[in-house]
Amino acid sequence: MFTPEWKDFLAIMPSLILVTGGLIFLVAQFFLHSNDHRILRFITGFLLILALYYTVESSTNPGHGTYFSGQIRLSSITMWLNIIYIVTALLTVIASPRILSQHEITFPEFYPLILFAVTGMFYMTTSLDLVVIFVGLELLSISLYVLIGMAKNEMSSLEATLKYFLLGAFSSGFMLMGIAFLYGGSGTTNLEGALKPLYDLSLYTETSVYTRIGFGFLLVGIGFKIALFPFHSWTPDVYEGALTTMTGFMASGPKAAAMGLLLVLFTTFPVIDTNSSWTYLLGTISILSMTFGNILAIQQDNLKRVLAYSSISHAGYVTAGIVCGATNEVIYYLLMYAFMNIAGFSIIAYLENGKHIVTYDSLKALVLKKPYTAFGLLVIFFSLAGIPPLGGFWSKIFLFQKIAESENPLNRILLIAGMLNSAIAIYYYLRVTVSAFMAEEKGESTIESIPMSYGLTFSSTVSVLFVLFVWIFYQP
Amino acid sequence: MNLISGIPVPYYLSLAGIMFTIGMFGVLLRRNAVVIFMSVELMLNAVNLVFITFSKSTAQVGGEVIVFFVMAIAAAEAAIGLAIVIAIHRQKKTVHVDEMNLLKW
Amino acid sequence: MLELFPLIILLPLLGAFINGLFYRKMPNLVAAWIGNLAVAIPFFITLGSLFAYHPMENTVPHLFTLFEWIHVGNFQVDFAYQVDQLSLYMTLIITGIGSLIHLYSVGYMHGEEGFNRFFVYLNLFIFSMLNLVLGDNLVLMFLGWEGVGLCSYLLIGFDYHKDSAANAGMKAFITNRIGDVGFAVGIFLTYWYVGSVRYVDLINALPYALPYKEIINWVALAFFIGAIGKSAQIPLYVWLPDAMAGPTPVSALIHAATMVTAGVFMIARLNPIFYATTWASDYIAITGAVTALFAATIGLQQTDIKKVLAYSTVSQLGYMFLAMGVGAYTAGMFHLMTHAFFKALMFLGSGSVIHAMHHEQDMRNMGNLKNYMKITWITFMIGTLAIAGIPPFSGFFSKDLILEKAYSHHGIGPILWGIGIAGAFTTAFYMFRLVFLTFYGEERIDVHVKKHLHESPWQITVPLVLLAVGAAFAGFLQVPHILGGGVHILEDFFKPVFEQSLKVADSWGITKEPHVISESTEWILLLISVGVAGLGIFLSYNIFQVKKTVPPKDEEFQGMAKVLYNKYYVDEIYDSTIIQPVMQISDALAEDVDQKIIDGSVLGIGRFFSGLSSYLRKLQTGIVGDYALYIVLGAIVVVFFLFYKGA
Amino acid sequence: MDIDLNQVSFIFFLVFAGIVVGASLAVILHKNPVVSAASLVLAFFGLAGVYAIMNAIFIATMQVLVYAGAIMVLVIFVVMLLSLREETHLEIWKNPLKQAMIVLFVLVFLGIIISAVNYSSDIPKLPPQNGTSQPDYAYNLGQKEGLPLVAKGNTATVGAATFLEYLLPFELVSVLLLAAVIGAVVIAKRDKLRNL
Amino acid sequence: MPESILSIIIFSPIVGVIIIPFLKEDTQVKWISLLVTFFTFIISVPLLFAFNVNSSELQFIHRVDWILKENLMIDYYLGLDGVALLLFVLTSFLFFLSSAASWTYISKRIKEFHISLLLLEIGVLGVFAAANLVLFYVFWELMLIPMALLIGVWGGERRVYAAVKFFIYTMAGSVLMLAAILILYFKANTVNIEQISTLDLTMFSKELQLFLFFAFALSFAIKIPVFPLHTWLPDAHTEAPTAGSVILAGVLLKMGTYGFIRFCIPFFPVISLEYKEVLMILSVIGIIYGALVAMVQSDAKKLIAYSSVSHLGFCTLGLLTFTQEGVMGGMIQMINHGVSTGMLFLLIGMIYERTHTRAIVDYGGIAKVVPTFSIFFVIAMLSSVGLPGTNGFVGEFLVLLGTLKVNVVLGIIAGTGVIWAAGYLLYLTKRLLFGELTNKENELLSDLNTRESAILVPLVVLIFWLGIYPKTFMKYLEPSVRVYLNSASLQAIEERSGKKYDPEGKPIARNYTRSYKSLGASVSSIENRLGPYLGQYAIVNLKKHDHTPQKEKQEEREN
Repeated sequence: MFTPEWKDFLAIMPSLILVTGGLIFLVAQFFLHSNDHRILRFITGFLLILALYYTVESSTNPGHGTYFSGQIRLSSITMWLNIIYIVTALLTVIASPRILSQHEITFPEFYPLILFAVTGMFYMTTSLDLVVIFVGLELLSISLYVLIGMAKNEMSSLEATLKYFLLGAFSSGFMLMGIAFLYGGSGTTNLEGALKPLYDLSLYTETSVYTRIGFGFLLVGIGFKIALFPFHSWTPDVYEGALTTMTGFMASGPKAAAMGLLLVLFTTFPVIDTNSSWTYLLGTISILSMTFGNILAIQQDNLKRVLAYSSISHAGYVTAGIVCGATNEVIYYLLMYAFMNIAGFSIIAYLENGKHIVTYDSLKALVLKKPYTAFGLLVIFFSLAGIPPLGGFWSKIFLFQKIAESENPLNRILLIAGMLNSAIAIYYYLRVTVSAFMAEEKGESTIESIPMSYGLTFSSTVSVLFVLFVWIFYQP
Repeated sequence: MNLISGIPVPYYLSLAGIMFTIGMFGVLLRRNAVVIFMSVELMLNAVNLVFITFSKSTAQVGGEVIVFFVMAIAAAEAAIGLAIVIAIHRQKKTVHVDEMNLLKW
Repeated sequence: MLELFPLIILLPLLGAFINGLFYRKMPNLVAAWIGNLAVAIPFFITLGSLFAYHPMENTVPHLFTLFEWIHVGNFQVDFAYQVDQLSLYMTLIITGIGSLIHLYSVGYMHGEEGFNRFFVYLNLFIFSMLNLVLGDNLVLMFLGWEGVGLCSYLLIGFDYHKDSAANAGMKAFITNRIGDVGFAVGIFLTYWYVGSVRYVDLINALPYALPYKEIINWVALAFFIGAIGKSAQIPLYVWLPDAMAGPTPVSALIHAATMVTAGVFMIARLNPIFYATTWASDYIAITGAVTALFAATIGLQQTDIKKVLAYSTVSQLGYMFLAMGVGAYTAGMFHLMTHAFFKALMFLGSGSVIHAMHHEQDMRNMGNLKNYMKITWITFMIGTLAIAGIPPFSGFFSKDLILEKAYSHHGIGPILWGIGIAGAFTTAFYMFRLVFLTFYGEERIDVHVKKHLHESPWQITVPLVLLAVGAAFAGFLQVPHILGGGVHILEDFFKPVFEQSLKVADSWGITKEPHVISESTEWILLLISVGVAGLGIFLSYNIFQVKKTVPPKDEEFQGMAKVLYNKYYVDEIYDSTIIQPVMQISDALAEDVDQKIIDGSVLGIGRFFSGLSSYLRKLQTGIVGDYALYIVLGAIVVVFFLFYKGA
Repeated sequence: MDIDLNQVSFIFFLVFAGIVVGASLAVILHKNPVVSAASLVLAFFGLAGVYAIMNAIFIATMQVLVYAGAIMVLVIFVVMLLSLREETHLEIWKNPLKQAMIVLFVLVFLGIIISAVNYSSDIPKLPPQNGTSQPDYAYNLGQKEGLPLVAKGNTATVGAATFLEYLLPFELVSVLLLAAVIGAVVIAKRDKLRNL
Repeated sequence: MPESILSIIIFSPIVGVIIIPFLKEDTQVKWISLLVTFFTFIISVPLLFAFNVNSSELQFIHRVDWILKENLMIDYYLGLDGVALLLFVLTSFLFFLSSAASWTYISKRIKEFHISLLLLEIGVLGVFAAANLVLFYVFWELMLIPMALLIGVWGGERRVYAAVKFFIYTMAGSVLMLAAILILYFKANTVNIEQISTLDLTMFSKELQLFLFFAFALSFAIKIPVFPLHTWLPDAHTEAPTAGSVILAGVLLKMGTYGFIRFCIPFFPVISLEYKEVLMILSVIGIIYGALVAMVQSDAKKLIAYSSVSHLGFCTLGLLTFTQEGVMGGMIQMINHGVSTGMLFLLIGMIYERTHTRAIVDYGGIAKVVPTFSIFFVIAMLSSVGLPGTNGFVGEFLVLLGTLKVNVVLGIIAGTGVIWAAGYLLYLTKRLLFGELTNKENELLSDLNTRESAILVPLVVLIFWLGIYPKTFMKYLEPSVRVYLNSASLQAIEERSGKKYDPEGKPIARNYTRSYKSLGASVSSIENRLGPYLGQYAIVNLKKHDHTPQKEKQEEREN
C-alpha cells in the first residue's frame, strides 16, 4: 500500500514545475492578446532555470535513491542528463524567436510544448519503471511531432513530421512489444526486475526467452530514438525538414535522452560483462552506425543533412562507449555534443535566414563578410571532427580512453574503428573550412546581409565559448 | 502447461504475433498515411493482447493497467496523427506517403 | 719557418674572402695584387719550411692542428695538417706553379668582365688544393678533394652565360662526384676497419691488417675510383676535355698541373693501403697504361689546340697511374712534377697563342706563328721536347723511369711496358703535329687577326720562361745510374714516406720490389724509348712539315680518323647508355609511379568512399515504407540474434 | 452430459481469433480506406471477444468503447472528410526486389515470433504480489479497523492498481493527452492570416 | 631563468594574436608580427647557454598538475632535451625569418595570415617542448589547422586540393597515434615520456608492441615523409606561400623524425631493432627515388620538395643505423635540412615575387641580372648538395658512415644518392641561373633588396658555421644521442624485460633504465649494444681498435 510522500514529490520537482508551468501557460495565453511573446519567453526561461535549480537541488535533497516505490531513481547520471535537457531547452527557447517569426508561427503553445518535451525526457531517463519510461517517451515524441510540424504552411516541415510520426509510432509499437515480453518474462515492469532474467540465469532458466526477445524489441525502439543504423533512416529527412533550431533541440536533447535511456539500461546490469552477446550486438551496431553515418555524410551538400548524418555516427561513438561501460565519459560527451549541435544549428539558422538551404557553396568565402560566424563554424566543425584542443576532442578522448582501458578484443576493435571513422569524418568536416575560408568567389550566404539576431547570436556564442574553453576547467 | 481459461498461453501469444506481423506488413505495404496508421493501431492491439495474456498468466494486475494506458496513448497518437494528415492533405491534396519525398538522400 | 705553416693555408682563403666580399667595388689591380700575394707568400714560406724541415733526414711528419671539426664517438676529424716530404713536395708545386699562373692570369684576363671573380675562384682553389695535400686525415683530404672539384666547376663555368661552359662545369662536377662516392666509401671502410682516419693511425694499424688482406684490395679499389674521377682515367676521363671550356690559365693550373694529379698524390699518400694490395694494384697499372695509349690516340686527330693538350694530359696521367700501379711511387711523383712543369708551360703557351689570336683555338687557322711570337714558340718547343721524352729534358727522365719500373714489374710488366712505349710513340707524334701545325708551315690566319698579331705582355711571357726552365732541368733530380753515376735525390727524399709500408708488405710477402734487371736491358729499354720518340717526331715532321698536310674540315674526316676525331664516340655512348636511360627512368617514376600509382592509390581510397557514399545514399529514398523496411530488417536481426544466441 | 467449458471457450477463441486475423488482413489488403477502417473496427471487436474469454472484462469494455468507439470513429471521420480515393499498390509492387524483400522479411519475422512464443510456455511461478491467484484476482488495499480491505473483481482491481501503484504514469498520461490535444489543435487549426 | 620560461616562450605569440585583430593598417600588423616572432626568438636563445650539455635529462622543466582523475592523470609538463632544444630554437628563428619574408609576398588578408602564422608557431614550439604524450598530441594537432589555412588560403592555384590533402594525410596518421597513446596510457598508466622510456616492457604483448610501434611510426612517417607516404609533400610545398614552405620544410617535417627519436625508438626498442631494416630500406628508396623524381620536375618548388624527400631519407637512415655517427648525423641533418632547404624556398619565393612563375623554363641565365640572388642560391644549393665545409656535408657524411657500418650494401646504394643530389641540384641551378638569358621579361628583374639579403645572411652564416665548426651544435645533441642509443641497446631491453636475474642468477642492475637520466650513460660499442640485431652485412672492427686512445678520451669528455 503505497502513498507518495513529500520527498517523492521533491524528487520529481523539476518535472512538476515544468508541467504546472505549461498548464498555467495554456490558460494564461488566452489573456494576453499581443503577438509579442517576450513575456512568455521570459516566463519559460524562468521556469526552466527554476527546474534547473531543483534538478541540482534534488541531488542533495532528497538525495540520490529511488522514490515512488522504485519508479523514480535519482543519481548523478540522471541529474546530469536532466541538466543537459534543460539547458538545451533553454538555449533553444532563446534561439527560436527569429525562426518562429520568419515562419509566421504566432501561436504561443510552442513554449508549453517544449516544457512537456523536457518533462518527457526527464521521465525517460529518471524513471526505473518501463511503463513510466514508455509514457515519458511518448510524451516527448508527441511534443516533438508537433514542434517539428509547427511550420504547417511548409510542406517540408509537414512531411518531416509525418515521417517522424509514422515511423515513431511504428517503432514505439516495437518498443511496447518489447516491454510486454519483458513483463511476461519477469512479471514486473520494474527495470531491474524485468532485466534480471538476462543475466541472472539461476531463476527463470528457459523462460528468459521472453525476456530476451523483449530486450531485443526494446533495443529496436531505443535504437530508433537514438538513430542507430539501421533504425537511423528518418534522421536526415526529419532534421532537414524541421525548423533549424528545433533540429538543434532534437539533435541534442532527445538524442541525449535516448542515449541516457540506453545508458540507464546498461547501468542496471549489476556488472557489465563485456562478453554477453548483446554487447557484441550493440558493438557491431555502433560500428555500423559510425561508418554508415560518416560515409553518407561525405556526399552531402546541405549542412543540416551533414549534421544529421554526423549525428548518426556520433550516436555510434556514444553507443560504443556505453557498450564498454563508460558512464561519466558518455555524459560528458553528450553535454559537449549538445552544445556543439545547438551552436552549429543556430549558426545555420542564422545563415539560412528563413529562406534558402545552407550548402557548402553558399558558405564560400564567408570569412570575408562574416568573420565571426565563419570562425564559429570552424570551431564547431573541428570540434565535431575531434581536433584538439576543442571540446569535441576532449569528450572523444575521454570516451575512447574508457574504451581503450580494457583488454578484450571488442574494445580494441571499437577503438580502432572509431579512430578510422574519425579520420574519414574529417574530410567532410573540413569542407566547411575549405569553402568558408579558402574559396575565392562568394557564396550567397556571404553576399546577402543578414540582420543580426540576438537570440541566435547569444545561444551560438555561449555554445562556442563552451566548446572552446570549458574542457580546461571541467572534465568527467 | 499453463492455461488461461483452458487455452494454452502460446495460442494467445501466437495470435498476437500474427496480428503484430499483419500490422507490420500493412505499414510496409500501404501508401495511404491513414491506413498505415491503422496498421500501427493493429500492432498496438497485438501488444495489448500480449499484456493481457501475461497479466493473466502471472496473476499480475499490472498488465491490464498498462493496456489501459496504451489505449490512452493510442488515442493521443490518433489525434496528432490525424491532425497531421489533415494538415498535409490541406497542403497537398494527398495522403500518399510515397508522393511526399521532398526530403531524401 | 714551420710555425708559419698555417699561413700557407689561411692566406689563400683570406685572399678569396676579401676579394669575394668586395668583388663588386674592388678595382682590378688591387684584386690582382691580393690574389697574387695570397699565393706567392705561401710559396716562399713553403720554400723556407722545406729547408727548416730537413727532409732528407727527418722521418717524423710535422703535425699541427688548427681547430677541431667533427667529433662523434670514436670518429674524430680536425682541421689538422701533416707536413712531411710528400705534402711539402706537392705544396711547392701547387704554390710555385700556382703563383706563376696567377701572375699569368693578370695579363690573360686583362679587361675581361669578372676579373675579380676569377681571382676569388683561383685563391679558393689554391686553398682547397692545399687542404687536399696537407690534411693529416682522409676527411680533410676529402674536403680539399671536393673543394677543388667545386672550384673547377666554378672556373669551367666561368663564362656561365655560355651554355657549353655551364654544361661542361656540370659534367665535370657530377663525373667527379661519382668518383667521390668511391673515395667516401673508401674512407668509411678505412674508418670502420682501422678506427681512425688519420694517416699516422693508418700506418700504425697496418701491421694488424693481415687478416684483411682480401678486403684491403676492395678498400684500395674504392679509393682508386675516387682517383679515376679526379684524375680523368678511363672510364671517367670524359669531363677533362670539355673542361677546356674554361679560361686557359684554369686549364693550366687545375686541369694540367695540380688538381688532376690529386689522384696520384692520394695513392702516394695512402701507400700503406695500396702497397698492401695484391691484385688491385695491377688493375690500377693496367688502367693507367690503357688510358695512356687510348687518350694519346684520340690526341692524334684533334684540331683544337687545347683539346690536344687535354688528351695529352689524360695520357700523361695514365703514365703516372701506371707507375703507381707497379709500386714505383717515386717515379710517379717524379713524373707528376715534370708533367706539371711542361704541361703547364704548354697550356700557358697555347693560352698566349689563343690570346694573341683573339680566342681562335682551331689549329687549322694557325701556322707559322714562330715569326710573330718568339718567346712563346721557344718555350713551347722546350715543353714539347720534354713531353716527347727527348733527353735531356725533364720528361725523358721521368717517363723513362716509369717505363723501366713497369718493365721490371712482376707478371704483366712487359705488356705494360709495351703499351707504354706505344703511348710514348703516339705522344711524340701528335705533340709535334701540334707544333708544326701551329708554329710552322704556311699561315692560315685570317687577315683581321693578323693585323694585330704580336707577342704577349710580360705577365704572360715571364711565367712561360720560368716554367720552361723547370721543364728543361727538373729531370736532373733523378738520373738513372747508367747515365753518369746516377742521382737519387727524389728517392732519398721520399724514402721516409714509403719505407714503412714497404716493410710491412714485404713481411706479408706482398712485394712490389721490381726484379733487378741487368744494365744492358736497361740500356735497351732506354734506347727504345728514345728511339720511338724520335720516330714519332720524324713521322710527324714528314707529314706536316714536308707534305704540309692540314687536317680536313670536320665533316671530311674519313675512316679511322673520323672515329678518332670523334673520340671513339665515347660521349655519345655514355649519353645513350647512361644519361638517357636515367632520365627516362626518372620520367617514368615521376609520371607513372609517383602520380599514377602511389598518389592514385591514395586518392583511390577517397574516391572509393565518396563513390560508396553516393551509392549508399540511394537507400535514403525518402519513402516511409522503405524506412520501415530497414527498421524491420534491424528488428529481425536483433531479435533473432538475441533469441538464438541467448544472453 | 455436461459440456467442458474449456472446450467451449476454446471454440470461441478460435472463432474470435479467426475474425481478428481475417479482419486485420482485410484492413491492410483492401484498397479502399473506408473498408479498411470498417474491418479494423471488426478486428477490434474480435479482440474484445478474446479479452472476454480471458475474462479481462474491464479491458474488453474499454476495447469496445475507446477503440472501436472513439478512435475508429475519429479515423472514419477523417477518411470521409478527406474523401480519400482508392489506392493502387502499383508503385510499391513495381519493384520485384522490394516486393520479395517485404514478403521475405514479414515471413521471417512471423516465424521468429511464433517460434519464440512456442519455445517455452512455462511462465514463471511468481509469488502473487498483492493479487490472488486465478481466475479472478483482488487488490489488497491495506488494513482498515484491523480487517483487510480488499478490492475484489476485475474492474475494481484494475482501478485500484491504476490509482495507487501506477499513479505516476497515470498522471503522466494525462499530461500526454493534454499535449496531444494542444498539438492536434495547433497543427490542424486553419491558419487565420493565411486563409483570409 | 624562471621555471615557466618554456611556457612563456611558447605562448608569447599569443600576444600578437590578441593585438593584431585590433590594428588598422597592414604595416602595423607586419611590424607586430615581426616583433613578436623576434621577441620569441630572442628569449629562446638564452636557453642555449643555460642548457647543461652534460645532463641527458629534460631541462627547463615546467610542470603543472592539470587533469587529475582517479583513472586519468595528465599534467601540463614541458621540458627540453638537446635535440628538442635545437629544433625549438631553430623553429623560433625560422618563424622570425618567414614573418619577415612574408612582408611583401602576402598581399591579401594580411591580418589573418599573421594570426595563423603565430598560432602555428605556438603549435610547433609546443610539439618540441611537450614532455607528455597527450600534450604532445594536442600541440601536434593544434599546428595542423593554421598550417592547412596557410596553404589553403594564401597558396597557389591548386591550394585547396593541397591543403585538404595535407590535412587528411596528417589526420589519418595521427588518429592511429591517438589510439596508440590511449592504449599505451592504460597499460603503462602514465603519459610521461620519461617514465615510458624506462618502462617494463613485459606488460605489452609482442603483438601489442608491434601495433603501438607502427601506429606511432605511421603518423611520424607520414610527417617526415617516408616513401611511399610522401605524395602530400610536393603538393603542399608547391602550393604553400613562401613562409609556409619554409616552415613546412624547416620544422614541420622534423616533427616526424623528432617523433622517431623521442617516442618510437625509446618506447619500443625491441620492435624498432627488429624492423629497422625495413625502415632503412624505405629510407634508402626514398633517397634515390626522391632524387630521381626531382631531376625531371619542371616546377622549381616541386623539385625542392622532392629533394626534401631525399634529404629526410638521410635523416631516418642515419637514425636507424643505431651507430653513434649515424644517429648524430641524422640529428644534425635535421637541422641542416631546415637551414638549407628553408633558404632555398626563401630564394625561390623571392624570385617568384618578381616573376610570378615557378616553371623553370621561364628562367635561365638570370645570373647576369640578379648576381646577389645567384650567389645566395649557389651557396644554398651547394650546402644542399652536401659540399664539405657546408652543413650538408657533416650530416650526410656521418649518416653514410654509420650506414656503411651496419649495412654495407645499403650504405653504398645510399652513397650514390649524393651523385643524384648533385645531378638534380646542379641541373636546376644551370637551368635557373646559367646559360643564355632566354626569357626577355627577366632582363628587367631587380636584384635582392636589403631586407631580403638581411633575411638570407644569417642562414648563410649558419650554413658555414654548421659546416666548419659543428661542435657548437653537436654538443647539445650528444646527450640525446646517448639516450637514444642506450634506450635501444640490448642492455636496456634486458633491464626492461622485467627479469630480476640474468642467466647466471646475478641480479640485473638497472644501469641504463633506472631513470631517464641514467639512459644518458656513456655508450658502449655498437657490437655490445646491438649484438644479434647487427645485420649480416655489418662490418666488424679490427680487434685491436675496439679501444683506440680516442675512445677513452671520448668517455672522459662525456662524464
